[in-house]
Amino acid sequence: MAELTLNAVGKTYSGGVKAVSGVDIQISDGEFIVLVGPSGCGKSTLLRMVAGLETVTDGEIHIGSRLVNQLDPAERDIAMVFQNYALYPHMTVRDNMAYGLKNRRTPKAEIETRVAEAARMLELGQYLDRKPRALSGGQRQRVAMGRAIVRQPAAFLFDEPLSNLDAKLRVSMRMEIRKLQQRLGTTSLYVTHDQLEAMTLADRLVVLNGGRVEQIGAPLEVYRKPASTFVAAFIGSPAMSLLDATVEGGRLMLEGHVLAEVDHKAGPVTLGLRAEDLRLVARGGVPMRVEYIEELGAHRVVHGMVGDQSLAVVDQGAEAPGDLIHIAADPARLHLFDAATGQRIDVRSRVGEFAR
Amino acid sequence: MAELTLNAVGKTYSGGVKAVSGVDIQISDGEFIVLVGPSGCGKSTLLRMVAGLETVTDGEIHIGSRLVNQLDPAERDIAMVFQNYALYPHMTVRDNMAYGLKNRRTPKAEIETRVAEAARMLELGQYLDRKPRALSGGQRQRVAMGRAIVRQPAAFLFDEPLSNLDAKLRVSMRMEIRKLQQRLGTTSLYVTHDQLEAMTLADRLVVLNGGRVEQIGAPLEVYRKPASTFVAAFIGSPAMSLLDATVEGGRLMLEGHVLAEVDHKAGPVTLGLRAEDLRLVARGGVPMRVEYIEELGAHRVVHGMVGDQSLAVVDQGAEAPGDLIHIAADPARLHLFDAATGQRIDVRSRVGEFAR
Amino acid sequence: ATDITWWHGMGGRNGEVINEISQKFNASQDQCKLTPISKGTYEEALSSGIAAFRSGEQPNILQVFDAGAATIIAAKGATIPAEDLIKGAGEKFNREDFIAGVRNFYADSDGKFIGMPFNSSAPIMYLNTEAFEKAGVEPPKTWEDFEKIAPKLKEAGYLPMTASQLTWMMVENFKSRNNQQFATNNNGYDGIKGTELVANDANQVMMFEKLKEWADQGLYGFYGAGWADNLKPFEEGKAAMWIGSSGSFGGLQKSAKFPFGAVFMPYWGSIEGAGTQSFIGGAALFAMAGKPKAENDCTAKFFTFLTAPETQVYWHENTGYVPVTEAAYELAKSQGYYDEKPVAEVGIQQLMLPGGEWTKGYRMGFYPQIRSVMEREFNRIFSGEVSVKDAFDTIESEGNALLARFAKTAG
Amino acid sequence: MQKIKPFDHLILILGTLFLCVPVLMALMSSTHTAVDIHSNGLFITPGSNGYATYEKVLTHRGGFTGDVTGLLMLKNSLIMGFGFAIGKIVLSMMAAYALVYFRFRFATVLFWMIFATLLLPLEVRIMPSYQVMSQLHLLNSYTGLIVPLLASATGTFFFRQFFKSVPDELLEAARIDGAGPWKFFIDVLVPLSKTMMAAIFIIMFIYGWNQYLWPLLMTTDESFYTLMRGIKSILQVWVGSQIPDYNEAFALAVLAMVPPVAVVVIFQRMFIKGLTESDK
Amino acid sequence: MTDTPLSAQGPTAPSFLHRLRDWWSGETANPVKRVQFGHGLTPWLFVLPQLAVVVIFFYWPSAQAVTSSFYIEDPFGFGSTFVGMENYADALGSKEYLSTAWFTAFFCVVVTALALGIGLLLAVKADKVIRGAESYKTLLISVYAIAPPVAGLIGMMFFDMHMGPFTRLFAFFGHELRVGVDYWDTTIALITISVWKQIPYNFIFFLSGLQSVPVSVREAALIDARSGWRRFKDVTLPLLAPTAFFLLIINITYTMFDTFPIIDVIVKDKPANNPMTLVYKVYLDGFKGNDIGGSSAQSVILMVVVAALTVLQFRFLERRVHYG
Ligand SMILES: Nc1ncnc2c1ncn2[C@@H]1O[C@H](COP(=O)(O)OP(=O)(O)OP(=O)(O)O)[C@@H](O)[C@H]1O
Ligand SMILES: Nc1ncnc2c1ncn2[C@@H]1O[C@H](COP(=O)(O)OP(=O)(O)OP(=O)(O)O)[C@@H](O)[C@H]1O
Ligand SMILES: O=P(O)(O)OC[C@H](O)CO
Ligand SMILES: [Mg+2]
Ligand SMILES: [Mg+2]
Repeated sequence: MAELTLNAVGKTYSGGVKAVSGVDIQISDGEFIVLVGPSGCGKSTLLRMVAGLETVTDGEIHIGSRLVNQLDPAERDIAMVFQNYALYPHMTVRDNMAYGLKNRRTPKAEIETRVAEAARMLELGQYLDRKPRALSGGQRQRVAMGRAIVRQPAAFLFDEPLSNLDAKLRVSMRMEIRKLQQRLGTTSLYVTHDQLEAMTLADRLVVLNGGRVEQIGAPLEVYRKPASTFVAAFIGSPAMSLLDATVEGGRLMLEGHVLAEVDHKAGPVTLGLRAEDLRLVARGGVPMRVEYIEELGAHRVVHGMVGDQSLAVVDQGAEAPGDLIHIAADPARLHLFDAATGQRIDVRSRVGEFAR
Repeated sequence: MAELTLNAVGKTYSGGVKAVSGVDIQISDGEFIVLVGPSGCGKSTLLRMVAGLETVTDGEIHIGSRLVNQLDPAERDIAMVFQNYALYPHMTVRDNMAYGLKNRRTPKAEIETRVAEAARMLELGQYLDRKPRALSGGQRQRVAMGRAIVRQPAAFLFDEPLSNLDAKLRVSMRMEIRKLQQRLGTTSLYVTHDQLEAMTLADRLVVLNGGRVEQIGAPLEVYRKPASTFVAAFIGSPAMSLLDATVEGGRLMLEGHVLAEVDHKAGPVTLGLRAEDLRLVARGGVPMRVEYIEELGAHRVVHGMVGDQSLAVVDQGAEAPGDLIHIAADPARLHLFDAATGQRIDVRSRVGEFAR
Repeated sequence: ATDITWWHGMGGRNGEVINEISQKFNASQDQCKLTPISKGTYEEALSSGIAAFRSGEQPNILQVFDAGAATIIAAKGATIPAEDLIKGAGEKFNREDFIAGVRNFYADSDGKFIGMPFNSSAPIMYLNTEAFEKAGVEPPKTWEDFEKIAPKLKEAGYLPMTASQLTWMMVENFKSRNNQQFATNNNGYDGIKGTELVANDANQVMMFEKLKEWADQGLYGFYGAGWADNLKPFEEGKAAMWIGSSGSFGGLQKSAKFPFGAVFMPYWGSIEGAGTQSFIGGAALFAMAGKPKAENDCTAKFFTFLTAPETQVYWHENTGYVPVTEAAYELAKSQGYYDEKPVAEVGIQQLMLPGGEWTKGYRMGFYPQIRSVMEREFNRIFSGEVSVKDAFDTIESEGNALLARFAKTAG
Repeated sequence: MQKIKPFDHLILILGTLFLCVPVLMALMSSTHTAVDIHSNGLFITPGSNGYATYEKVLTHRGGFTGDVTGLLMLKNSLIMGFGFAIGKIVLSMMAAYALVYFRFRFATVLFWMIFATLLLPLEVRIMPSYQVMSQLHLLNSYTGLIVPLLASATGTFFFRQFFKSVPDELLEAARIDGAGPWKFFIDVLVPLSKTMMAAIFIIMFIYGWNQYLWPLLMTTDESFYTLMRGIKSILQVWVGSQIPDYNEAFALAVLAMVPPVAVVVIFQRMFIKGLTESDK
Repeated sequence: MTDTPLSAQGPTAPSFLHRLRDWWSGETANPVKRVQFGHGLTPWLFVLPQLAVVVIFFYWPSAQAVTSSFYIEDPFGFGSTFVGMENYADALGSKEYLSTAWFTAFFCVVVTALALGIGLLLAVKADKVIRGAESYKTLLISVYAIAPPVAGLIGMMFFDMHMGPFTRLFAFFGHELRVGVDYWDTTIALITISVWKQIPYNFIFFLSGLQSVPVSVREAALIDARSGWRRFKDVTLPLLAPTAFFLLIINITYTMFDTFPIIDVIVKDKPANNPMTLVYKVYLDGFKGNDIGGSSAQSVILMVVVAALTVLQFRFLERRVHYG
C-alpha cells in the first residue's frame, strides 16, 4: 500500500504520436481513482506507464517514495486487471492466482493461504481446479481480480475490467470491486469509459481529454460543477444538454426567452442543462416541441427542440411526440460555459426562476 | 413488409437439447418486437429459426402468408443484423451494402440509389470506400444496419446488435435504430439481454425463459405488471427487490411490519418492490439499515437490509452506510407473487399506506 | 584384424550375394575383415564415393559402373591401380588370366588394370523359341539376317524385336561388335585433352536409320529409354527378340512363361572386320587411395579372392553376371552348368570373341551426361522430330562440348 | 443451416477414391508375388502371398551383418521422425519466440535469413552439405542425420504466425507477475502452443520419416538403415535387369504408413484445430 | 461521437535522439507485439540454435555452391579451372536448359492450380457435410503419409505403357498413352501424380482455413445470396486468401523442388527427351553426372529465380490478401 505520484507525466510513441502530456496526479494511500475519458484519450497509456508496460518519455512516476520510471513491471509492486482478463488459459484458477507469487518465491504454505483467502473472498472456492475456459464471464473476471489481490501489492491497476461483461453482470461486479477495495484499502487506479461506472466507484475522478487532464475531483463535484463543456457532456446520463445562449445586459437569454439574471459580461455563452434538473410547468417557462420519448419504466426521458436546439427532460408525465410543453429550472442548477473555450463560468449571482 | 407468425415453434438440437418450445407469437406488419431473456434462454435460436439459419423442428413459421419452414434463408426476404456485425471484411462499405442486392439482380442504378440513400440516413457517406477494419465499432454497426435496410425486406432480424458497443454509443445507436424502424415501418424482431434497450425500443416485449415465453406485452405493461418473479427481476434497473412476506388475516406482513391490507388467502407470498416506488419517511415505515450507496449523479441508489433481506431505494438524501432509515410505498405499487410458482397475484383491493 | 569397407551400388538379390561373398572372404582368412555397404544405385554409389573422398572418408573399395569409369580413372590420385595394388601386396597377378573382353575396359592405354573387373555383363539377344518355330526361321547372326527373318516373324504375329538401353546396345556395343572407332585419342585412352566423340559417322547413322525404318515397318518396337518398358513385350510373349543384358537371365527365368534362348548380339555383315567382341557392361571395383598399407594389402587380398574361380562361379551362377577369368569359365563349364543352362554361356562367349582395334573400351569424361544426350535424341528420332543425321550431329556437338568441359576439370 | 446435397458426397467420394485407391492397390499388391506384379501390374484384390511377404519383411535378417530387419528399419525411421519433428519444434519455437517477443536489432533480417532457407532444399546443396558434415565429424550419427534437415524455415514461419496471434495481455500479465523471458516461454507460451505443436509434429514427423537421399549419403553403417532406404534398395533394381521384389516394397510401404497414419488419426482433431488457431 | 482524435495535435516528429535510441534498441513504429522483452543477450540465445543450424547447414554449403559455380571442377577435387561466368553462360545459352525452364514454369502453374483447386474443392465439401466427415478427413489426410518413392512407383504402374490402368483408360478414348516416350504423355503422368501427392496437404490447410472463416459472416452470406457458388466466390474464397497465399508459396516450392523423386521414377532414371524440372536437372548433372561447377551454377540460378518469385509474390499478391 502506498501513495502514487505522477509528475508532469507524458508519453510520445515512437511513431511521434503524443498520447499523454503533462499529467500531474497525486494519489493518497488507499484512494480509489478512476480515469475516464473517451476512446483514445490516453487512459490505457497512462495506466500502462504506471504499470511499467510502456516507457515514460516525460516526467516522473513515484510509487511510495520510489521513483519507478526505470523499473521493470515485476519490480514495481503493482497488480493489474486487464480488460479481457488475460488469464493463463492452460492453468487452473488456483495456478493462475499463484503464478505471480511463485515467481516471487513466496513459500508454498503462504501461497496456499493467500489463494484460499482470495478464493473465499471472491467465492471462487469451488472453481479452484477449473481452467478459465470452463468459467462464465463473471467468474473469469473474479479470477483476474483474485490474481491481483493475492499479490497484496502497493497498488491495483484496472484497465476497463468490466467492459466485456453484459450490463447486468457489470452492475454487480462493480459493486464487488468497490467493496473489495474498501476492505483491502489498496491504492487503486481504474480506467473506464463508462461514466456510470466512474461515478459509482471513484473516490476521485480524473477526466482525461486528448492526453491532458480536464478535471480532477470527487464524482459528485465533477457532476455538479463540470469544469468544461467536455466534462459536462461526458459525465451524466442522459448527457447534459448544451445550448447556445447569450447574456444581454445581465440577463441570460435562450432563444429569446429570459432565463435568469446573471452577473456576467454580455456576449454568447454555452448553457448546460441536465435533464433531471428541468421540470414541466403548466404555463410560462421555455416552450419545447416534443420529438420522441424514451420509456425507461421508472421514468421517461423526453427529447425535444427549443428553437432549433435539442434538449432532454426527465419526466413522469404523459406527453406524446408533437406536443408543445413548457419547461423551467432552478437558476441555481444552470451551468454556464465560455462559448469560445468551453471553460466553466462561475457567475456570482443568479436571480429568479427561469422564464416567469 | 409483412406479418410474422410463429405457431407452436420449437427447436430440439441434434444433441437432444430442447432450446425452444411451444412459442406462439403473432407479429403485425410494422411492429417492433423485442425478445429479452437471460443468456441461454433461446433468443438467438428463435431468431435464427425465423432467418432460416436453423431448422425448425416443431411448429410453423409464416412470413406474410408464406410458410417458410423449408425455405432457404435467401428466399425468405428477411435481413439480419448480427451481434458481431458479420461484415464481409474484404469488401468496402459500399460493396457490403450492395452485395445482397446484386445477388437479387437489382438494376445497377437502383442499387446505387438505395445505397446512397442508406448511407445518407446512417451518415456513412464518407466511409463508403473504406473496408470494415478501418471503421470504429459504431460505424461498423451502422454498416451492418445499412446492409439490412437497403434490402427493403419483409422483416428485420437483429441479434444483440449493440452489445459490442460502449455504453454511450449504445444509447445513441438505439435511438437511431428506433427512428429508422419507425421511418421505414419494417416489421422487426430484436434480440437483446439488456433490459433498458428492450424497454426503449419495443412496441411489444417478449420475455423468454428457458425456451418458453414468460410474458408478452407492451414495455410499460410488462414493467408495471410483471407476470412472474422472473419477469419482475429481469425488467427494470435497479432490479425489483423480491422479499419473502406473508399474508395473515388479510394483512400483508414483511419482517413483522404490516404493509397493507390485501384480499388474499393467508400464507407466504413473494413481495416485489421497485427502488423508485419507495420513499423515505421520517418515522414509521419499515426500518432499513443502509449498507452502501451508489451515487449516480442524478440520484443515488441506497442499498440496505430489512431484517436479513436486501432492498434498494432511490433517493436524493444524504444517508451514509450504517444509518437506519425508514421507508414507505404506495400500496398500489406493491407487487405480489405466488411464493411457490412465482406467478403474479392480482389482489382485488389493497388498503392504506404501508406501515403507518 | 584389419577392417576394410566396400561401397557398392547393388540392391535386391545381387546385394545379398555381395554380402554372401564378403562373408566367405572373411571366413576364408583372419587378417582382414571386409564390410560391404550398399550406397544405393550405381550413380549414388559413385557420388557418395566422390563426396566421401573429398572429405577423406572414402571406403577402401568403390564399385564404379562402366559409364563412370572415365571419371574415376581420370582422377589419377583418387585410386591405386588394381594391378599395382595387388602386386605391391605380393599377390599373384596375370592379365592373361582374364577373358579377352574384360581385359581392357578398366585398364589404361598400356593395358594396366586400374579397376578390378567384377560384375561384368554383355548385351545379348534373347529369342522366343516358340516364335522362331512358328515362323520357321533361324536366329540371326547379322543385321542382314535380321532383315530377312523379321518380316516372317511379323507375319507369324510377333513384334520381331525390342531392345533395352539403346546407348549401350546400339552405340557403345555397335562400335565394339563392328570394330568402329568411338572417340579420338584412341577411344579416349591416350588422354583427356582433345578427345572427341565419333558419333555421326556413316555406319552409326546407318544403324539408326535402319532401326527407324524397321520401327516404321513394325519390325522393331521402340518404347523409350526405360529398361523394363522395352523388355515387357518380350516377357509377355509378344516380341520374338529382345536385346538385353546377359545378367537379365535370372529375371527372365521367372517372368517369361515360354521357352527362350539367346544368341550373340548381331553385327553388320556389310561392315568390314565386324563381328568382334562386345564391351563389358556392369561395373568394376576401384581401390581408393589414401589408405594405410595394411588396409591396401587386405584390399589386394580381397581382389585376389574375388578372381578365384570358385568365387567367380558362385557369383556367375547366382546373379547372371559373367565370370571374368578363363579359369572360372572352365570351372563352370566343367561343372556342367551350361549344359543345364545354355543361355548363361552366351554372354561370356561373346566377350571371348576375337577383339579388334576399337574393342577394348572407351574413356570419356562426363559420359553419363553424354548418355543422357543420346537418350534424348533417340526419343526424338523415333517420334520423328529429327532426322537420324541431325540427331547424331547434336549428339556429337553436345558430347564434344561436355568432353571439352571435362578436359578443363583436370586444371 | 446449409442443405447438404448428394452431389457433395459424390464429389467427396470421387476425391477419396482418386486419392485412396492407389494406396489400397499398394496394400493389395503387397499380398501378391513379385513376378505376378511384374507381369500384371497392380492388384485391387487380395492375393495369397500376404503372410509370407509380411513375415519376410518383418523378420528377414538382411544386410551384411544380418541385423537389418524390418524392425530395425522401423526403429531408425522412428528416430528420424521423432528426432526431426522434436528438433524442429524446439528450434523453430525458440527462434520464432525471439523474433516475435523481443525488441532487438536485426530481427527482420534474421527472419528473412531463416525464411530464405525455403528457397533451396537439401537435395540441391547436398554435396557441399556432406562436406560440411564431414568437417564437423558428424557422419554416421543420428545428429548428423537429423540436424542439417532442421535448417529450413517452415516451422519457424508457422510458429511466428501463431505467436503473433497470442493475445498481448498474456505477456503483460506475466511480466507483472514477475516472469522473465525464460519463465514466460516455459510456463505460458509452450503450454499454449500445444495444439500447434501437434500439427507441426505430424507434418515434420512425416517429413523426417520419409527422408531417403540424405541418410543414404550420410551413413555407411547398416545399423542406420531406415524403412525408406529398405524400400528404395528393393526398388532400385528395376532400372537394371532384375525383377524387384515389388511385394516386399509395397509391404514395407504399407508398414511405413502405419505410424504416420496412426499419428494422423489420433491427432486429427488437434491437427486441424492447431492449424486453424494461427489464423485467429 | 466520443472519439477525440489525437491527430488534432498532430504527430510531432521524433527527435533525432529518439530515433537513434529506437534504432539502437530495435524499436520500430510497428512492433510485432505491443510489449516486448528488452534487448540484450536473451533473444540471441533463443535464435542461436536455429541460426547456427541455418548458417552451418544452409549458408555455408550454399556459399560453397556459389563458389563452385565459377569453376569447372574435377569431381574428386584434384583440379579446377576458374571460368568466371562460363557455367552460367553455358546453362542459360543451352536450348535444353531453356526448354526445361519453360517446362518447369508450365508444370508449376498446372500442378499448383490443380492441387490447390482440387484440395479446395474437397475441403469445401468436407467442411459442409456432417455425416461421414471424420472418415473423409481421415482417409484424405492419410494419403499424406505415403512414402514418396512408393507414390512414384504406384504412379509409374498406373501409367505403365503395357499394363497401366490409365493407359487402358486412354486407349478406350482412342489415345495411345506412351509415358516415357511421348513428351506430353509423360507430362500428363507427372502432373497427375504430383497433384495426387499434394492434394492432402492442401486439403488439410484449406479445411482449417475454412473453419476459421467466421460462422456469422458465412451466415450473412447465406441470407444475401441464394447460389452456393456465388457465396463461395464472393465471400468464402476471399476470406481464404491468407491460407491460399501461404499454400501458393508452399505449392510452388513443392512443384519446383519436391516433385523430383516422382520425375525420377516416371522417367525411370533416364529422362531422355521427357520433360523434367530445373531441380531434376541440377540433380542429374550434379549428383548423377558429377558436373559440380555446372550444377552449382544451375542451383544458383534457381535460387535467384525462386527468390525473385517469392519477393514478387509477397509484393504483388500479398497486398491483395486480406488478413483478418
Ligand atoms: N503503440 C502505439 N503507438 C502509437 N500510438 C499509440 C500506441 N498505442 C496507443 N497509441 C495512440 O495513443 C492514443 C491513446 O491511446 P490509449 O490506448 O491510451 O487510449 P484509451 O484512452 O485507452 O482508449 P480506449 O478507451 O479506446 O481504450 C491513441 O490515439 C492511440 O491511437
Ligand atoms: N448448436 C447447438 N447444439 C446444441 N445446443 C445448442 C446449440 N446452440 C445453442 N444451444 C443451446 O440452446 C440454448 C439456447 O441457446 P441460444 O443461443 O438461443 O441462447 P441465447 O438466448 O441467444 O443466449 P445469449 O444471450 O447468451 O446469446 C442454450 O442452452 C444453448 O446451450
Ligand atoms: O545392369 P548391368 O549391371 O548389367 O549394367 C548395365 C549397364 O552397363 C549400366 O551402365
Ligand atoms: Mg484503453
Ligand atoms: Mg444469443
